[in-house]
Amino acid sequence: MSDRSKLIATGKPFKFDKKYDTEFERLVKRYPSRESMILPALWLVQEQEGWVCEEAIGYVADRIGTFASKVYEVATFYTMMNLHPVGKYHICVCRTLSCWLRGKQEIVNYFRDELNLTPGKTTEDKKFSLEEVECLGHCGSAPVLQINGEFYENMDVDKVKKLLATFK
Amino acid sequence: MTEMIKLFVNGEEVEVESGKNLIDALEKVGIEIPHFCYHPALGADGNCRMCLVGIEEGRPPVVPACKTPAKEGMKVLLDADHIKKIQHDVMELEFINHPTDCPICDQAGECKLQDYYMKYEGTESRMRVPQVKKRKVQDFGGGVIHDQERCVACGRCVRFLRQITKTGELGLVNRGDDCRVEFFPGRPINNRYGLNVVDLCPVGALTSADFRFKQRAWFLKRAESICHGCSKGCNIMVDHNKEKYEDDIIYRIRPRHNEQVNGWFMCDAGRMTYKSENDNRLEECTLAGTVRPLTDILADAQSRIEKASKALFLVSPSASLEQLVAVQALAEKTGAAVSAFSDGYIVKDDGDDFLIKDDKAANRTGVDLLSIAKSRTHFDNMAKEADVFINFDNDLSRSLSEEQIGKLFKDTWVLNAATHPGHLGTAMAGKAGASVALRSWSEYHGVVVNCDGIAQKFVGGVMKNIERPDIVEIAAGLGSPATGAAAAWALVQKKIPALAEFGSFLELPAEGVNLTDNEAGK
Amino acid sequence: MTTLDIVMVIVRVSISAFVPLCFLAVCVTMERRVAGFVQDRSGPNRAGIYGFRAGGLVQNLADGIKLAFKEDIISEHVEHKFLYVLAPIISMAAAIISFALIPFADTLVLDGKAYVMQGIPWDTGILWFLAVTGFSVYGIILAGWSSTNKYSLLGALRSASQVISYEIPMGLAVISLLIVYGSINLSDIARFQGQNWLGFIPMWGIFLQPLAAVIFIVAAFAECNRTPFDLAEGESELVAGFHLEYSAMKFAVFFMGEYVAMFASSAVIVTLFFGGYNIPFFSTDFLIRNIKPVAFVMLVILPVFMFYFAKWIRRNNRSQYPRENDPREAEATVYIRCFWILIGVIEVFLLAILAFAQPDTAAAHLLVALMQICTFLLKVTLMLFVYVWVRWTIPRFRYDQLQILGWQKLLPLALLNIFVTGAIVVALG
Amino acid sequence: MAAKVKQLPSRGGTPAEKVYLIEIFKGMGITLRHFLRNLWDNSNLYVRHYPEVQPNIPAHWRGRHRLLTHSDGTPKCVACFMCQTNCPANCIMIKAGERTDGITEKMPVSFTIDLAECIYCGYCVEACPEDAIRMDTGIYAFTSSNREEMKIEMDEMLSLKGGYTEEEYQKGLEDE
Repeated sequence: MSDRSKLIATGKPFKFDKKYDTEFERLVKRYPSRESMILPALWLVQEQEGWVCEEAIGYVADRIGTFASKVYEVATFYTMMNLHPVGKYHICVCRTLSCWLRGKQEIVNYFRDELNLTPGKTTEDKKFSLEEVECLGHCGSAPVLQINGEFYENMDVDKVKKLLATFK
Repeated sequence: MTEMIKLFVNGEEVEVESGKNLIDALEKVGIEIPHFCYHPALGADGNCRMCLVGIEEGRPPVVPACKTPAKEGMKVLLDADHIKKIQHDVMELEFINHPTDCPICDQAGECKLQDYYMKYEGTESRMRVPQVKKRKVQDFGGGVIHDQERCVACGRCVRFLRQITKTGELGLVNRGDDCRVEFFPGRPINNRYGLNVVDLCPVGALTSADFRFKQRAWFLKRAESICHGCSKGCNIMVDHNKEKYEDDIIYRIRPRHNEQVNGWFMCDAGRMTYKSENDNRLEECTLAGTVRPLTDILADAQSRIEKASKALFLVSPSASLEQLVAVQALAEKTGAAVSAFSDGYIVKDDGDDFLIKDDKAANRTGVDLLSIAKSRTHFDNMAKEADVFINFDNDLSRSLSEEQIGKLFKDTWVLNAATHPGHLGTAMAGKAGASVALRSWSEYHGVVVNCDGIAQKFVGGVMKNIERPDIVEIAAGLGSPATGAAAAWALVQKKIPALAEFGSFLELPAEGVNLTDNEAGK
Repeated sequence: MTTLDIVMVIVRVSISAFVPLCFLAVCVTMERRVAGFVQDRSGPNRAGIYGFRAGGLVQNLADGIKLAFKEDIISEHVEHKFLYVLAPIISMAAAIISFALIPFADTLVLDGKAYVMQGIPWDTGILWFLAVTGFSVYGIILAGWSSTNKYSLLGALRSASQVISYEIPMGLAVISLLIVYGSINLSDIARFQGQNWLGFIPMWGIFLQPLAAVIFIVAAFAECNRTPFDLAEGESELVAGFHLEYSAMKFAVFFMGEYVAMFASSAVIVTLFFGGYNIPFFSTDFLIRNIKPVAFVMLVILPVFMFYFAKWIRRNNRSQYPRENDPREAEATVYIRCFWILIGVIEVFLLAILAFAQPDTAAAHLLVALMQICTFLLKVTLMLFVYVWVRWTIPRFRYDQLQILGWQKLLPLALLNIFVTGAIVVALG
Repeated sequence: MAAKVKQLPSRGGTPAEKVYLIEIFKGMGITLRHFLRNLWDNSNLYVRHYPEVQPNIPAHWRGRHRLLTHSDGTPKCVACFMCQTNCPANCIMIKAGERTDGITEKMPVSFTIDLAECIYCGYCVEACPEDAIRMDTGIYAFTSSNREEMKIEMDEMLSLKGGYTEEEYQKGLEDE
């Protein structure tokens, strides 16, 4: 596991777009306490920006009215929160037992050889970024890839090759 | 009286107070259950798992003592093999990433990890993989230095800042073995109670930048005292030490637990009051600009008081009851006026609803109890009449400007007995009079009454190389009937009957005597 | 009073006053060298003047100079400064004058006039010694008390009670002696011991009164505060005891007083028990009558003795480690030459006596007196050696042991000795 | 392993011994024998003729202290005060401060040993967790004309070199 405590600041103030603002206001009413909004709000940030920057966390904390450190805790705890910019296609490779046994490493190696992409990195054209994640919960159909929220099951190098072709 | 219940610890019957959790209840009767994250002021968190105890014939069989209330007939196991193994394993886990830098760690000597290692583990590490490296010296703001590697992630600091000060600067970020305490970038600790996290930290992860590397904990001598920084009267422990060939100096001030006054905490400003005890102290006794022995000065002052048409004594609202009474008795004998004028000690809107008070005088309630006048008009009138003025450590420069002081005592002979220079401002510096260097509160014993009317004793353990007199001694030297600490205490008892039952001030209970119901309230 | 009378007074007084002081150097050197040799060390052997070390004597000189020039401190807490300064003077003075009544040669007859060879020709004899040494403890008590120091006071208290305890057996031992000698005059006592018993055993006190001798010697050790009875100093318990607060010359005076007292009590022991100035088997009369043979024998013996003495110096005065042109050998050569010159002078003297002197003349009397003085000093030196020897052999007593020895052992023994002696004297008529 | 205790028969009980004198004379006989032997010929004294004959100092001899340095010349000492804590003579005085060279966080600002008070017990060497102080300089004689000069400072102790090679020192530790 890696240290996620180093946040990246964009230098620009963060603000929800109008769409996400209304979404936030809608969601906030669903919860008995405003603090419950931390996770949904972070999701909204990630939807808007693709990743969560330092300013965003501060913004979310102020918006909810809680301690920034609390939002910070949540953002660093959940690895689904991208704390650094990702490419257009954010590829998550499950690295937990079943997927590993069923050949996750070949897929990772393929990315390395083909796109010069190693886990935690983004390609230079900002198109792909790769990440190894913990169990995605589809062990029955390992190995699993998750790309921008979509699941791709029973993967192997050939399938990945075809898949990538559709993205280009 | 709280209700008592009986339970069994390791098969032996123990009687404890009900309504408490096992850690607190058993600690009262001297049985220690190891714990990191639990703190009586912060409540149970249950994350460290060190306080797991066995419950015989119970469900579940192993419970965290911090979250388990003591119940009648409970059979607690502390030294069973499986409990020992749990403690051993928890300790081993804590040590996986803990750097062994006790030699440079300020906490060494008062560190729970050290203590528990010696008590519960004591084996060599089995880890052969490199430890997780984290940041070493991190400034948390507010004078707190953080060492992430030493942290055991108990979260006491986080909970203190969220529950007590409600500022929540710190959070436990990341997870697993990367978990660490951090503040959100740009929002470091910024409150007036921040240094309490240093005391709360059971290990050396949070250290005080002020105390850092100054002295090792085991060299420090402790004196149970009362903070003189404001009228709250927080109970403190004065940690001082006299290095070879050097003066006895205070290295730090820590809060001492007293539930009815300050709980477990104190403010940062109070902690820093030790600096003025160490530095910039008045050292010499002078008479008309030349250094003279104290006896000469007192003899001179005494003859002047006798000749004077009117003398005025100004006492400090931070002085102890004994000192106040000694000066008062002296004034009664010589027909002098006593004032405790000290408007400048009150700093408007500085206080809060926790520990910091507006009034920066430690014993104003005591002044009121002894019915010493403290109004501006009384002081002004008396000052105009008086031709001898003796200031007993009242920092008049707080209340009046230099010109005002100079004007008031233009033709008056002034004896300034003070702990620090500048109490009468620089205007008085050139004036022919006398000045006496006094002992400060860390050097004498006494009793002060705080803003809530709680009389508390304090013990001064610091022994400076330069011997200075106490106000009681000076008053006695000027002819006060209170010839010593014991005589002064007897006078205090005469004036404040609520204290009459205590033969000496040392017999006051540690938690103080609440005078509000009878004396202070009238 | 003739000129001779005055000269003789000066001579006697100066001998009894200055000999103890001169013997200080001997005492101290002996103390150090004997201590060294007993412990297989070498003792002081470095301090020297141009390489001449005089067997450690120069070390004493150096120490003396050091003590004389040290800062003389009187602590501020000493309230009675006069008594504080007086204390060492008392102990020194008492030690010196206790020697005053000791005869160091037989009565000298010059021009038909008899001169008693004592510092003060007085009849009080041994009582004087007992009185004056008893007085010396005042010095110690005053020192201990006026120092305002608990260690000093303890030392002084110990010393006081120790002296009280040991004066009694000492006095009782002397009583049994007096029964035998029939006089308290030390000159009479010394002359009495000049006789021979059955012709070949000298009638010395040690043979007449062996028990009294032991008791007296032990008590004398205690009176002098010498090991094993030096509890007044007891450095392991009392730092330095009564003289803890003293420095420089005042300390030196205490120090010298101790050695002078040791010398004086050695002299008394010699006088009481070891025949005083008497040369064994040869009475004064015999020597005066046979002055020529005596001078001749000495004429022969001295060079022989010197020959072996020179060999001894050669053997022992050299460096014990490899060294080129060993300066110590040169030093030894100088010593040997000096000694030979001295012997030569004495030889010339003896030759003159042999050639010109007749028996029973002033020259004969003087020679015999000189021989007796030398004998006396030799005996005293041997007794001093015993003092030193005991010191470096026997550890210090514990205080209760000291008192038990004094009161439970020595006192009954002394009393017993008086009764037995008295009974025998009465029985023999 | 049980300690090896040699039981000695107690002395002084027999009547002959109770009459002190016999035993005293025996003892005096022994001392006299030594005295006469040495008086006769003093070449057998058990004395080293120092300073002409210098002693051979073994590697585990506790001489004057030195502070060890890292290879870059910075002190190994981290100012943990262990030596000061253990010092029975109370002769070590340390003042600690921040360290900026990145090796650790703490280092001594001043490190003073009062050699006039030191009893050379070596506890400081044993207590040191960093092997930063040693007494292996082999310097056993040092004097000064006043007390102040007997206090040695950190710079002086850092500049001292060990009197032995590392192997000799380690072997000396084993011999000890």
